[in-house]
Formats: sequence, C-alpha cells, structure tokens
Amino acid sequence: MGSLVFDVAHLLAGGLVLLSLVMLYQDRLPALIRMFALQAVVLTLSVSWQAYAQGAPHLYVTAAIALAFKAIIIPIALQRIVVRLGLHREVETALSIGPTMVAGIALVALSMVVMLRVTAEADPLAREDLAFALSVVLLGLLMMVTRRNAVSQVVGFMSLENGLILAAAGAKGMPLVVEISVAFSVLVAFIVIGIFLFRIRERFDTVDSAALDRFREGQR
Amino acid sequence: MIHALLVQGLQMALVLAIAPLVTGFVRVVKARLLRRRGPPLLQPYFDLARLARKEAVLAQNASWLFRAAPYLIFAATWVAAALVPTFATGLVFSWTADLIAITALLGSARFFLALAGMDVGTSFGGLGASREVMIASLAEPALIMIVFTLALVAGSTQLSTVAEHMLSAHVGLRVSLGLALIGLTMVAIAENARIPIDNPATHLELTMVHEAMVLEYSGRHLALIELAASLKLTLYLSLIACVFLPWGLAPAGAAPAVLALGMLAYGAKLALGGALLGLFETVIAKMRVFRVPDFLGAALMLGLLGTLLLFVSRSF
Amino acid sequence: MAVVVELWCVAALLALAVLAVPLSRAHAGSPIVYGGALVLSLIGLGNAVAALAAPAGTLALPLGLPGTGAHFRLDGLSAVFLAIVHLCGASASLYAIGYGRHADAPGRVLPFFPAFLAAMSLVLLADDAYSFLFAWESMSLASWALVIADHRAAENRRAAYVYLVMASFGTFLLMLAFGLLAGTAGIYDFVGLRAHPPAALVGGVVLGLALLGAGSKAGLVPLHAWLPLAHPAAPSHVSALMSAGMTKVAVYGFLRIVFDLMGPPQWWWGIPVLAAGAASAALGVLYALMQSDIKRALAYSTIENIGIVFVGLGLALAFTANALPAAGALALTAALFHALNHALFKSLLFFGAGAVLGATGVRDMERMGGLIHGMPVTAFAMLIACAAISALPPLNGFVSEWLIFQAILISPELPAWGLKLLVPAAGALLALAAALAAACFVRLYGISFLGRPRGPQAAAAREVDRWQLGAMLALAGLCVLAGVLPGLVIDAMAPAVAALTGARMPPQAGVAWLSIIPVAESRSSYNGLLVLVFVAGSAALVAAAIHRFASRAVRRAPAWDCGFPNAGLRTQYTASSFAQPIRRVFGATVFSAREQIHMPPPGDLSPARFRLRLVDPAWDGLYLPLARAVWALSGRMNALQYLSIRRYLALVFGALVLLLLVLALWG
Amino acid sequence: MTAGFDAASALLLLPALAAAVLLALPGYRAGAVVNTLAAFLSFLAAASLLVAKPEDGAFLRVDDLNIVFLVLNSFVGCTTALFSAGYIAHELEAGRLTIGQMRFYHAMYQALLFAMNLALLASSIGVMWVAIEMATLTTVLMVGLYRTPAAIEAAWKYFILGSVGIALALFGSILVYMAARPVVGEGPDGMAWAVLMAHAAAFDPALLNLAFVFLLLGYGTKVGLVPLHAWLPDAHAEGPTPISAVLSGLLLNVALYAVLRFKLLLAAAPGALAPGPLLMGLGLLSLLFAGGMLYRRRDIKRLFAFSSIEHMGLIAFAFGIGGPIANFAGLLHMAMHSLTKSAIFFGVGHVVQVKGTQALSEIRGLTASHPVLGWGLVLGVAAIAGLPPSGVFMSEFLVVTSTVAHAPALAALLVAGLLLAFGALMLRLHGLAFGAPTGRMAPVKGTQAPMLLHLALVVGAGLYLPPPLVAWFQHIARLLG
Repeated sequence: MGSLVFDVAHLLAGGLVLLSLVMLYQDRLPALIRMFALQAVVLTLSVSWQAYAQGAPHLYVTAAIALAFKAIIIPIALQRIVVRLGLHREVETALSIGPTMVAGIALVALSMVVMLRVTAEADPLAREDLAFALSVVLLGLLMMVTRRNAVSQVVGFMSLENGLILAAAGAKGMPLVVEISVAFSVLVAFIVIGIFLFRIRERFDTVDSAALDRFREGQR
Repeated sequence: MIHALLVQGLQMALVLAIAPLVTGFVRVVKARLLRRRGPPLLQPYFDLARLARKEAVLAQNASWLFRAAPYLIFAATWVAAALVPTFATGLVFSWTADLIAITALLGSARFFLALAGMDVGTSFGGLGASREVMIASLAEPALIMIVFTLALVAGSTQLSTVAEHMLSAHVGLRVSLGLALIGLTMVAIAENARIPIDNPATHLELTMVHEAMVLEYSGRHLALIELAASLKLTLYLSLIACVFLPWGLAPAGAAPAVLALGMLAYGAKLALGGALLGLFETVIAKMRVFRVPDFLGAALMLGLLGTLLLFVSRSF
Repeated sequence: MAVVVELWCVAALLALAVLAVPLSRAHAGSPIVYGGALVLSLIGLGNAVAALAAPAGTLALPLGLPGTGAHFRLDGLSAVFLAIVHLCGASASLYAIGYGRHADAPGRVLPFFPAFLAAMSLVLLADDAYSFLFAWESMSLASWALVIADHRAAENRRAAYVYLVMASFGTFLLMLAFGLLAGTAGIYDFVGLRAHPPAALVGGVVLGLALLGAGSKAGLVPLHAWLPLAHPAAPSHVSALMSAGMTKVAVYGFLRIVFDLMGPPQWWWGIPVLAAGAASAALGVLYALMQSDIKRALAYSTIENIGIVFVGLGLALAFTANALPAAGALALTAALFHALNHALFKSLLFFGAGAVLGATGVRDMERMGGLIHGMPVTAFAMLIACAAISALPPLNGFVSEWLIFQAILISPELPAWGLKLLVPAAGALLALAAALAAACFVRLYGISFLGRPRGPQAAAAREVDRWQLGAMLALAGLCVLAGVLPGLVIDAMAPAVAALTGARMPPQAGVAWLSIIPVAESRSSYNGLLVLVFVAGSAALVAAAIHRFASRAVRRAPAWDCGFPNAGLRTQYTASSFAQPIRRVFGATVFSAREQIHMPPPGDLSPARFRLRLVDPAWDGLYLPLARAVWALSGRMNALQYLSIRRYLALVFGALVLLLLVLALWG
Repeated sequence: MTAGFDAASALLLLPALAAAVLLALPGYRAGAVVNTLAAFLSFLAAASLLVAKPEDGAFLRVDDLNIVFLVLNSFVGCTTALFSAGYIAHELEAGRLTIGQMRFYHAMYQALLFAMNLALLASSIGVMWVAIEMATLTTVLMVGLYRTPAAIEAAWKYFILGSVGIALALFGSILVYMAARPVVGEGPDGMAWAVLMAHAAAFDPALLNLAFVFLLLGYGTKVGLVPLHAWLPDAHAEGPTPISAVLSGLLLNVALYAVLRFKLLLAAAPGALAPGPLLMGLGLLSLLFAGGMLYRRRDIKRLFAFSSIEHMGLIAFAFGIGGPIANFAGLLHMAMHSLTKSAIFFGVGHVVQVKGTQALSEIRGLTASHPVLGWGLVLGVAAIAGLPPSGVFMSEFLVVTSTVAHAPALAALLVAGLLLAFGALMLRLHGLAFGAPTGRMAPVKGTQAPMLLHLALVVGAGLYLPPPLVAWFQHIARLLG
C-alpha cells in the first residue's frame, strides 16, 4: 500500500470529523439532519475505501448498510417526525453554539493527544483513523449532551455510532464488523421507532427529554 | 488476745457511753457562749431514757422498713464508731474495715435514714431525704479524697496504721495534711448536720434537713436515731483526733496504766473538739440550702488538691 | 472438655430458638422455652465455673471463615465472663417463666431469647476474628429483635433503630481493629494474632477502635445515647439480660482485644480508657438521677457501672504497662469483680422493675409509691439490690469499688505524669459517682416503693408469682454472698487475671476470718462477713435490750401533718422534686436543664404548672447533628436523581472526558 | 466434543428454543410452566459444568471464571422463573397485563437468559459485546412492559443510557483489538480471550489503557456504577418485579463479569496502568453515593435498586483492591448479593401485590400482617445490610479487613459508606416490617419458596462454605490477581 491509501483514508476520516463539527454548529433540525446524511455518505465512502484497501469485501456490506440506512432511510424518517411534530424551527440547545464549538475543538485536541501516546508500532493508518474516530465519538456525545431535543439527540447518537463504524472498519481484519453495524442499526431503529411509537410529543407535549423527567409522579 | 478483745470491747462501750455526753457538752458550750445557763450536761441521757420508755407512734402507712431502719442506722453507726481508735490503736477488729469502709458504713446509715424519711409519704420526709442525699453526694467524695490524702501519706487506709504513722516523727508538717484537716472539718460539720449546713435545733421547714427526715419518729425509734447522731459526732471528733492529734494513743498491747492515760488524753481531745465546735457554731450563721454545694465543693476541691499535691510531690 | 460442653449448650440453645417458633403458638410454649434456657444456662454455668481454674481448652471446627475455620477457646477470662453471662441467663430464664406468661406476642420474644443467650456465649468462646464478630453482631441482632418485640410503640421502633445502627457502628470499628491486627497477611485466628502483636502506633489506633467499638456496645460516654433507649424498650427480663449480660460481653471484647491480642501495652494506653470510664461513671449516674422512667434510670445507671469497670481496666492497663503487674492484677480483679456484681444487682433491679411494671402497668415513677405494702417480697429484694448498687457494706457493690479505690491508692507509684494527674481526678469522679448512685437509688426506691401510692395502679399492685420472686431472691442472696465472701470470688478470678497481667492478687483463701487483703495487711483489709455480723449483732442486741428493758408498745396514728390537715397524695415529694437539689447543682452545666414554672397570679384558681426540660448532651451534641447532616446530605444528593436524560449523559460524558484527561496528562 | 461442551451449548440452545416456543404458545399457564422448566433445565446444564469441565470450543469457552457466573445466573434465573409464575398470574388477574403481553414477557425472559449465557460463554470479546447489547435490549422491552407513562419513561432512560454505554464499550473493544492486532495478527484471534490473555504482555500499554477507560465506562454503565447509574433505579422500579430481581441479581453481574475480564487482561500487561484504583474509586463513589441516596427513597423498589448500586460499588471496590482475600471477598459478595437481592425482590413483589402500592409510606407492619413474608423481608434486608448470619457479613468482613491492611484511610471511607447505607436500609425496614399494619391485608398469592430458598442459602453460606466451593473461589481469586 502506498501513501495514497493512507492519504485518502486520512482525508475521509478528517471529513467525518469536520462534518461532526459542522453538525454541532447547526441550530435547525432539518439542516442538522441533512448534515447527518452527508456524514453518513462520507462514512460510506470511508468504509468502502477501507474495504478496497484491506481487501475485505465484507466491509462493503457495512458500507451499504451505512448508505441505505443512515444516509437515506433514517434521515427521511427523522424528517417526517420533525414535520409531524412541528419541530422544524430552531434547535433548542442547552449550550450556545460558541462554547459548544470551543468544547468540540478541545475534544478533538484531546483525542489527538490521547492517541499520540500510543506507540507508533501500531499501524499508522489505524492510529490516525482511531484518533479521528475518537473525535467523532466524543463530538457525538457532546451533541447529545448539549441538545435538549430528542431528535437531535438521536442524531448525536448516530454520529457517535459513525465514529464507531469508522474505527471498526479501520481496524484491519477485525471480525464481526458487519454484525456490529447491523446491531447498531437495529439500535438506532429502536430509538427512532421509540420516538414514533410512543408519540412522545403527544404524551409529554414536547420531545424535550427534560420534560420526561418532569413528568414523574410524587417521587420528590 | 484477751487483752485486745478487752480493749476492743472497752472502746465499743466507751463510744456508746460518752456519745450523748459529747452532744450535751457542745450544747452547754454554746449556751455558755450565749450567756445562757443551758441544759444540764447530762440532759441527752435523760432525753434518751425518756424516749426509750415511751411507746412508739407509727404513721398509719409506715412499713416494716420504717421500723427496722432505726436499728440498722444505729448499728451501722455504732460499728463504724467502734472501729475508729479513740484511746488506743491496735484494736483487734480494726482490720475488719478500713477508713473507706467506715465512710461507707456511715453511708449505709444515711441511706436507710433517707429511705425511712420517705416511707410515710409526707412532704417533709421527702424534703429532708432529698436535701440529705444532695449534701451527701458532695460530702462523701470529699471525704474519700481526704481519705486518699491520709492514705497516701501513711501508705495505708487502715486507721491504726495511719495513726501510728502520724505518731512517728518523720511525717513533719505537710501542706496536704493541712488541706485535709480543713476539708475533714468541713465534711464533719456537714455530715453531723451542724451550723452552717443544718441546724440540729430547728424545725423550720425552710432550713431543716436532718430533722425533717426524722420528723415521723417517736419513742424508742427516735431515741436510737438521736443516739446514732451523737455517735456520729463522736466518731468524727475521734477521727480528727486520731489522725491529726494522735498523741497519747496507747499502742497495741499497752499496759492498763498507759490505756488510762490514753483515755484521759482522748477525753481532753474530745473536750477541745467539742468546745471548738460550739464556738464555731456560735459565731457563724446558717447558710441557705443552695449555698451548701459551694461549701462542700470547696471541701471536695481541698481534698482533691491535697491528693494531687501528694501524687506530684512524692516523685520528687 | 469444657469448651465442648459450652458449645453443645450453644447448639442446644440455638435448637431451642428454632423450636420456639412453633412452640410460641402453644399455650405451654413459654415455660418450655424458658425452662429449657434455664437448664442449659445452669449447665453452662456449672461448666464455666469448673473451667475457671482449668487450663485453656480449644476446639476448631470447619465452619465460618474459609481458610481460618471457626476456632473456639475456653480460658480463664472466657470462663469468668461465661459464668457471668450464664448467671444472668439462668436468672432471667427463671424470672421469665413467670414473667413471660403475660407477654402479648410470645412469638416475637421466645425464638430470640435463647438465640441471644447463645450468641453471647459464642462471643465469649470465639477464638478467631470472624467468629468473634459474627457472634458479636448476631448478639446485637438477636437483642435488636427483642428490643422491637413490642413493635407497635413508635418509641420502641426508634429505640431499636438507633440501637441497631450503633451496634453496627461498633462492629465496623471492631472490624477495622481486627483488620489492622490481621495485617496484610490476613491472620484472623487469635493464636496467630497473639504471635504477631502490632507495632506501637498501630496498637494505639487499635486501642482507640476497640475502645470506641466495644465501648459503644458497653455504653461508654459519649456513645451511650442509644443504651437508655434500647435497654428499657425490651421486655424486662431481656432488659436485665442486656444491661447485666451484654454490656459485660462488650467489656470482655475490649479485654480480649486490648489485654490479650495486642501484646505488652504502652504506658499511655490507660489514659483514654481511664478518662472515658471516669466520665461515664459520673455522667451516667447524673443522667440516671434525672429520669422518672424506672427502667431508663436503671439503664443510665448501667452506664455508670460500666464506667467504673472501665476505670478499673484503665488502671490495670496503666499499671501493667508501667511494670507494676501486682497493682495491675488488683485493678483488673476489681474491674472483673465489679462486672460480676453489676450483673447480679442490675439483673435484680430490672427484675424488680419488671415486677412493678407487671403489677402496675406503669414505668413512670411519678405514678408509683407505696409498693412496699402490696409487694413486700419484691420490695425486700429491691432494697438489697439498691443498697448493693449504692456500694454499701456489707454488700457486694462495696467490695469491688473498695478494691478499685485501693488500686487508685497505689497509683502514685506510676512514673508517668499524665497518669499521675489523671488518676486522682478519676478517683474523685468515682467517689462522686458512688455518692450520687446512693442518691439515685434512694430516690428510685423511695419514690416507687415507699410513701403513699401516687396512682390507682400503684394502690392496687399485688405481689408477683413465685418464679419471679424466686429469681429475685436468689439474686439478692448472691449479692449478699458475694459481699460477705469476696475472697472466694477474687481467688476464682485469679487465673484469668494472671493470664492477662502476669500477676495475681495475694491468695485470699488462707486469710484469717475470711478477710480480703488487696496488697498487704498493714495497708488495708476488709471483712464483709464481720461487718455483717457486727451490724446485725449490734442491731439485734440493741433491739433486744430496748424491748426487754424499755418499751415495746406501738401505736398507729395519722402522719404528723404540721398543722395542715388533709394533706393529699400530691403533697408527697415526686421523683423530679427529689432530684431538684442535685439538678440545681449539676444540671445547668451537665445537661442544660431548664425549669419553667407557670404560677397563676393570686386569686386565679388554675393549677400551677411545672415543666422540666433535660437534654442529654451526647444526644444533642453528637447523635442529632450527625443525623441531621446525613439527612441534609442525602437531600442534596437526592436532587441528582431527578435530572434530565441529557444531564445524565453529561455525567457519563464528564466521567469519560475526565478519565481521558487523566490518561493524557499521566500516561 | 465432550459432554461439557454439550452442556455449554445446551445453555444457549435451551433458552433460545424456549423463547421460540414461548412466543408461539398461547396459554399463559403453559407459558409459565415452560419458562420455569426451561430455566430449570438450564440450571441443570450449568450445574453439570461443575462436574465435567468442558474444553474450549470455537466460539464458546468455559473457564474457571465464568463457570461461577453461569451457575449462579442459571440458578437465580430458575428460581426467578418459579417466582415469576405466581407473580404473573396475579398481574393477569389484576388486569395489569394482557395475555399477549404475557407471551411476550415469557419469550423475552428466555431471550434474556440466552443473551446472558452467551455473554458469559462467549470466547470472543465481540460476541460478548453483542450478547450484552441483546440482554440490554430485552430488558428494555421488559421494563416498559406495563406501558404506563412511568414505565415507558424508565425504559426510555434505560435505553438511551444503555445505548451510549454500549457504544463506549464497543469502542473499547475495538481498541483492544487494535492493541492485539500487531501481536497476534489479524482476524478473530485478536478478539479471543485465550489468545488475548496469552499475549497481553506484548500489547501496547497506552492503547490498552485507553481501551480500559472506555470499557470501564461502557460496561460500568450496565453495572450501575456512579455516575453511570441513573437508569438503574427507574428500571428496577417500573418493570415487573421478577425483572427487577433478574436485573439486580444477574444482569449487573454479567456486566461486572465483562469488566473483570478486561481487568484481568490489563493485569496481564505489565506496562498498562493498574485498573485497581479506577475500580476502587468508582466503587467507593457508588457506595457512598448510594448510601446517601437510600435515605430519601419513597418507593420500595427504588430503595432496593439503590442498594444494588451500593453493593455493586462494594464489589467493584473489592476487586479493585485485589489480592487473594479481597478478590475472594468480591466473588463471594457478588454471589451473596445476587441471591439476597433477588430474594428481597421476590419478597417485595409479594408485598407490592398484597398492598397494591410501591410507596414505602403506605406499607407498615408486615411482620404482624404477613409473618412469613414480613420476617423473610427482615431477614433479607438484614442479610443485605451485612448482618450475620449471612454470607454478606463474611464478604464484608473480608473486604473491610483486607482494605484496612492495604489502605487504612480508604477503609475508613468504606466503613462510613457501609454504615450510611446500613442506617438507611434499617430506617426503612423498621417502617416496613414493624408498627401497626396498614393498607390491604390480602393473603400472599404464589409461592414464597424461592425467597426462602435463597435466604436459606445465604444464611448457610455465612455459617459454612463447602470446601470445594471455597477452593474454587480461591482459585479464581488468585487468577484475578
């Protein structure tokens, strides 16, 4: 493998991190969902590239799942929910955009520092990939933590999961990657269905998960 | 052995015999100091005889405890008094009870006296008992601390040994002993219901302590209690005399002449003590009941101070 | 072997406890269970007494902690305490054959009573840390169940709760102590621990833990506040067992750890023990004086007596550490003797209180009075107990206090300054406690048994049944016996004392006239028997003389009314008015007593009101603030359970980032 | 194939088959019987592992560590199924569940057992991860079974927090693979326990450290360690009580098993950080936090859920200290906690059905109104609070004494936490079990045998541990380092 393999992988992974940061910056749900779909596409490319580079055809399955499920089905479903629940207005963020971005940059830096401690004996490709994947995971978590809205939390979770898939695909020869991606898809589907099925908006008047907690009866 | 038993028996009889005399003597001294003629010296004997001959009147709900108490009080006091060397050391039964035990025997007498006071269920009895135990709860530890002081000086709590030790030349003057003497005197005053703690001649409810407890007693029971009170006074005077003025005490197994001399000395000491007591009672005023803790607290502190001084100084 | 017999007794008691579950429904269940406990306790008692001078017997069973096993050992010290506990157990069982008949819910008492006895014996037999703590905590658990037997009263539930928490506190401290002793090697059997005494500093910590742990169980100030709640809450025979027996087991625990397992003591070890003991003695009895609940007063008096025992133990530690083993033996003997004495008269006192409770239905002394008429035998037994606990010669309480005073008088020979100053102060407090105890029991006896009845229940009180009287009279007899023949007791305890201090008191068996001589005859001696003979003899003599030569006539008349006719029952002194002088002396400083008197103006016919508020400073200064702090803290923390999911995620996120940062900075 | 391997496969096949059958079976009575029977057979299969230790298979692996968990899990699974039979019948009568839900419930129960057995048996960290995720999902569904708003909300919270935990655990697993790959090569070997353990010393320590952080937080969420615990009380409180028992008694253990596995791995790598302090820190935090939280509880099931957090903290702490004694204590405590806590939940299930409420303030005087149940609960709570005669006392004794020897200051904190929790549990117990009874007095329906059986085992363990069991635990304790 020449440096081209490395550079392309690097570029795609970097793109994922960038898109994560962009998603953090979005304050409207529809735009957020679109950015997420874009991230899923980049993930598809990245995984496909790994499949090609590692000569692991089963990774194409993962790529296909990512494309079909995350780039197409889920965004459409979420878009519908947003429309149905009348959420296509501003995203309610718990933390304003500025500090969120600063925190995001700090997290990326942190993941780099942590990964740099790993000895270079490890595959450099894997090492860089992991650093980016860790960034994506942390940024996804950050999004879940800073958004009040259930839909944007789901998006945050899926973005986190993108980081995982990136890491799994980057780990050369790792078994069960496909199974894991399937499992995660099931998980995400559960979440989306959950929002759909229990009509959280109808029952709690808002998808704001803080409201769920306010609901509890005389526990206090 | 026979000699020792004889001395012991003599001592028992002696304290019993002269106890009313001591009481009478103090009364006479006080009367003379007040320029009264006062009662005859032997008046207490007449009183006792008169009381003993009378029938005992019992309150309707008096229990067996009420009737038994006078005997117990008298017996405990008498046994205690018999164990304090008066004119001779080396009493044959002196090892039966040491100074702490003598203190506790007096405590037993007081315990039953207080209970007897509460038996009939009048307010006076309770009042007297309540005050008595309050006074005792301070006087007793003070006495114990004084006993500690003496025991530490003499290396024994056995009164005979203490007296013999005091007689020996190498005791010298000690601050602790001075403190102990003052403390012991204060305790003696309190324990014998003398002015300024209590007034043996009053029946005024605000001031009564001892008299309030025995208010229900009459006849032979009262006689026994009065006799026990006299015995107690004698005991304390003997105690002070034995420890602080041990001169003239006949040693163990002494000849009859020495014993007689000891007896004379004892009489002189009692007379001196009684006179001083009478004088003291005449010049001082009765205290409020709630000033008593301060008085006895001072005695307790003196005793503790004396003990502490000994603990500290002996290591030098 | 004696230890095997004891273990069989324990096993039989446990079997009895299991059997009691179905038996408690049967009519004859109660006598069967208590009768069984009586027989087993007597067997155990005989066995323990026989084992007093015998060499230590050991037994290991493949139970308990794996790798260590359950070790049991019956040596002199165990035998002394086993004898005490079995004595309490036997008398409580005998008493309960009569007393337990009236229990409302026998099912809540019968199974736990034998279990409690068994657990106490097991503590005394245990020879490894796990068995010891297992039995110790089982003892707490069984007694807790007995405390909450009458569970419908809210104050009993509260008492049981406080008790259980404090018991657990003590156990945890002892666990820490054993952990320190066990070290990294994890030696848990006492044989191994004896072979590896701790370093000086560790030893000091272990001493502190043992003092707090065992002391909290025994009721040392300032951890005592649970005791006057819990002991009275149980049925009276159990109160007796707890106050008389279980506190001794706690003393044993302290002895076992500090005197046996920790090697030679340091010179200063006596100081905290002495200070805690003296403070408990003085404060305990002062609290007791202020109570109007008879069982609470008795419980507080237990604190006092435990304080006296600990003063003895502190002296023994100080002497032994400073190369005065003979004096140490004297102090330790005094402490053990007092433990025995307290077991005797406190059992008796609780039995008496139980009898009164059974006969009148009240525990408040302010509603008693004149019980000596309705219950003469109980009153007689109680009189002996009150005199004994007030340390009056010739009874047993005096002997042990006298021995402790004798030990204090040797203390100028101690080299250390701290001890020199502390010992006389402790002596003064002890003397104060003794005098106050007399006051306390004059009050207790005078208010409840003497005078006139303060309520209809007291007036209607009748004597209790033969079982209860038998138990009370037997204990009263033992109080007298131990008082007049103390030499026997001292000699019996000598092997145990010798094993712990390396010395013993001079043998008393050969002393003429059955006197006791703590150190040397010239120093001090005491003869209870002669005191009894002299007092009884002279009382008889004078009675005979007066009846023979003077008058023997008696006339009954109304009490002298001082010119105020129709003195009602209310004019009697009450328990609180009796205590008032002492309350005024000590109360303001010791328990911030507040008296409020509401006196109506002249002409107003409404009754005057008197209100008294007393505060146990340990309760207000230690227990309540701690409870409040825990409650407030839990309130703060509770807010964390009502966050949004986002906030919870933030916690996870925070934890993750924190750990990553640690890795980044550390690595 | 040896018989042992058959038993291991049986442990997977039985519940899987049963789940399929139960999904199809219409009658709830038959469902309960099949459920219990299947759980019992699983238990027999697990017990047979003790007799015939199987060889490692391609996917399944039975070693000394997971055998403990397997036997314990299948035993508690079996007794819980027995308890559940009576419990569910009552719920049906009370109209809280429909027949359809019941069928679903039974199928999910077996699915959960399957997932847990798989997680324990899996020879690959990947399979283990998948199995734990599956177990989480099935329990989410069970927690939300009642479809009340509170139940759905609890399930939701559990689901979201659990998913994040799962994601973190996966990332950690990937990191472990990455660490292993340069040494053991690519492919499934990089995730197989046996291979990993054999080569751990050569792994990149920094990568392992990072992996452990993620794994600890990921699986720690399932264990219920503070501050990752938030789902646990609600999930316990709102689901059916048998599920509460299974959650506390089994699922937490399975997650702990995962953490322990990785702790072993880290311990085998000399360059990596010592996992002990992390476990001790989280454990102590959980203990202290849960101890404080117990005081303000008003719901009986939440109360015991917090007690589970406390005990998980204690167990984590014990394993964190390490050394043969503390590890032994940790294992023992884990087993005792499973048995005791599930017994308590059995009791609580009866109580809630009898009284018709979960509010602590409305349940009074159980020992008077329902002697067996009330005293059983008293015994259970006393046992879980660490009072003898229970095995919990023994394990707490060992934890405390071995902590003192290593870190006296921590021991003081530990004891403070234990005492805090003790005070709270006893406070509630006095209210529950004593005083004048209030509320409904209906008799207990369903069998109380599972509760009594568990309690008998726990009490027995406090008195006597069979030497084979001890030897076995000690062997594992040495393995754990």
